[in-house]
Amino acid sequence: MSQFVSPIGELVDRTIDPGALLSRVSSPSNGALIVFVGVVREVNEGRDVTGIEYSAYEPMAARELQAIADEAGARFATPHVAIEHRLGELALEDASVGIAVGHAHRGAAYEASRWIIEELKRRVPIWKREHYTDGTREWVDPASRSAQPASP
Amino acid sequence: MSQFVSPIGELVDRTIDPGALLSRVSSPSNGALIVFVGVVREVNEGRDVTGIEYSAYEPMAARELQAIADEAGARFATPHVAIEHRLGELALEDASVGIAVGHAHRGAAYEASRWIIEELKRRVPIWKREHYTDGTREWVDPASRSAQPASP
Amino acid sequence: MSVTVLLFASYADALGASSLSLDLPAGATVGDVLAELMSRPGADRLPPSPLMAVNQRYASADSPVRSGDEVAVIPPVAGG
Amino acid sequence: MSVTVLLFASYADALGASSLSLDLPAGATVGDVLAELMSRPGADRLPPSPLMAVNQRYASADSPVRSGDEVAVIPPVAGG
Repeated sequence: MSQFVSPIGELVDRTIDPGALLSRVSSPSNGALIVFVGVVREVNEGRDVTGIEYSAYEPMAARELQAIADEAGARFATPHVAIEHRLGELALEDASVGIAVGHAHRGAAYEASRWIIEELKRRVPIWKREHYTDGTREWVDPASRSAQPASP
Repeated sequence: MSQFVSPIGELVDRTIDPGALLSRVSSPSNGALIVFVGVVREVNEGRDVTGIEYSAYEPMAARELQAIADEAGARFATPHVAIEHRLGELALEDASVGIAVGHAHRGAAYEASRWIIEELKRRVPIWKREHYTDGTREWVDPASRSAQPASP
Repeated sequence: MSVTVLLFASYADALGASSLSLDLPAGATVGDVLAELMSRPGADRLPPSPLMAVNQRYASADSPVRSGDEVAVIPPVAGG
Repeated sequence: MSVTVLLFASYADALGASSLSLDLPAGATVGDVLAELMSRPGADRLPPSPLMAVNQRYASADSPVRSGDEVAVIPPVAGG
């Protein structure tokens, strides 16, 4: 591995490969690697979903993803952070987001992974429009939804 | 995906493939997939490690791994649990354990993943002997170690 | 002075545009941009205080805007 | 009656064996197996109350053992 690893957060318009993300956070100094993958579900809030269209304020979203990666690296003391968020048309079971963290210890790895997805959902300007089996489409506002946590 | 998925926990004597574990917990019903990988670190408790030899009370360890997978499935309400623990001689950066969980929601996926690794470390009869750069070997007793969490 | 206002997702649908150019007096703030925007047809479908960004950073209503700034109105984010 | 005792890792090293056959009176318990084991050379390197299993399930000291049972002495586990 390079000595000069640094956290990476970016937008992609291709398939997210969890194995490739993992290899970006592997290091002989790490005892724990975690990959989180957010996936398009067939049912959300009781409606049958056929796909999701993700869009973003691209330059700001890219900047925020990189900032979250950097902040996670500093907060949890590891350079081994890799985040990818996909944009465009996604089908069922496609990965919309992949988050890989490598850390010496598992506790910090879990905390960093969870912190990253919550920050991403809180502040990265990405939007999704769900497509339903009845042919309709709707922009998703997570805050307007029921107490049940939104996917993923 | 098969309709008849059930949790799996097993011992293996080959490389653990995180991507293959992930594919075993993918399902259109899951919005979140998590893979945890425990890896052999180059330094543990301040000593330079060159490799680790894992052994087990095999039939009991296999039974406990399956029991943990089943209990996690029941406790967190998902059949999508896959655990592999490797035995034998492992080199630096080799994966000793892989835990994949798929769930509709991310909160439960993180909780299940963390619960599984803690249970595994608490009760599965597996032992490890570290090999050090000075040529010595030592059985590891996590309880006798410092407050710093043991790897991974 | 002139600023570019960017609209996204449901807000772009509401106002029928993803980008607008607004003329504002010198010394205008993010709040002034929003007030101007709220007079447009369709703006009644926006909340009274949406998230705003200036030059790709979140900004509060009292933040100043300068000529040439890129001001974005950010719908509820839904990444992940 | 006869039971098989399995030893692992550092405990097998301490007692110089990974498997022993012990003869015990009928009605013996896991604690009796352990007491018998503790009289062997090298057993001073075991803790006074190690984890025990009978037929691949964790068992307390007062659990009964039967002829042919597989009794295991479990060193501190270190999986993961």
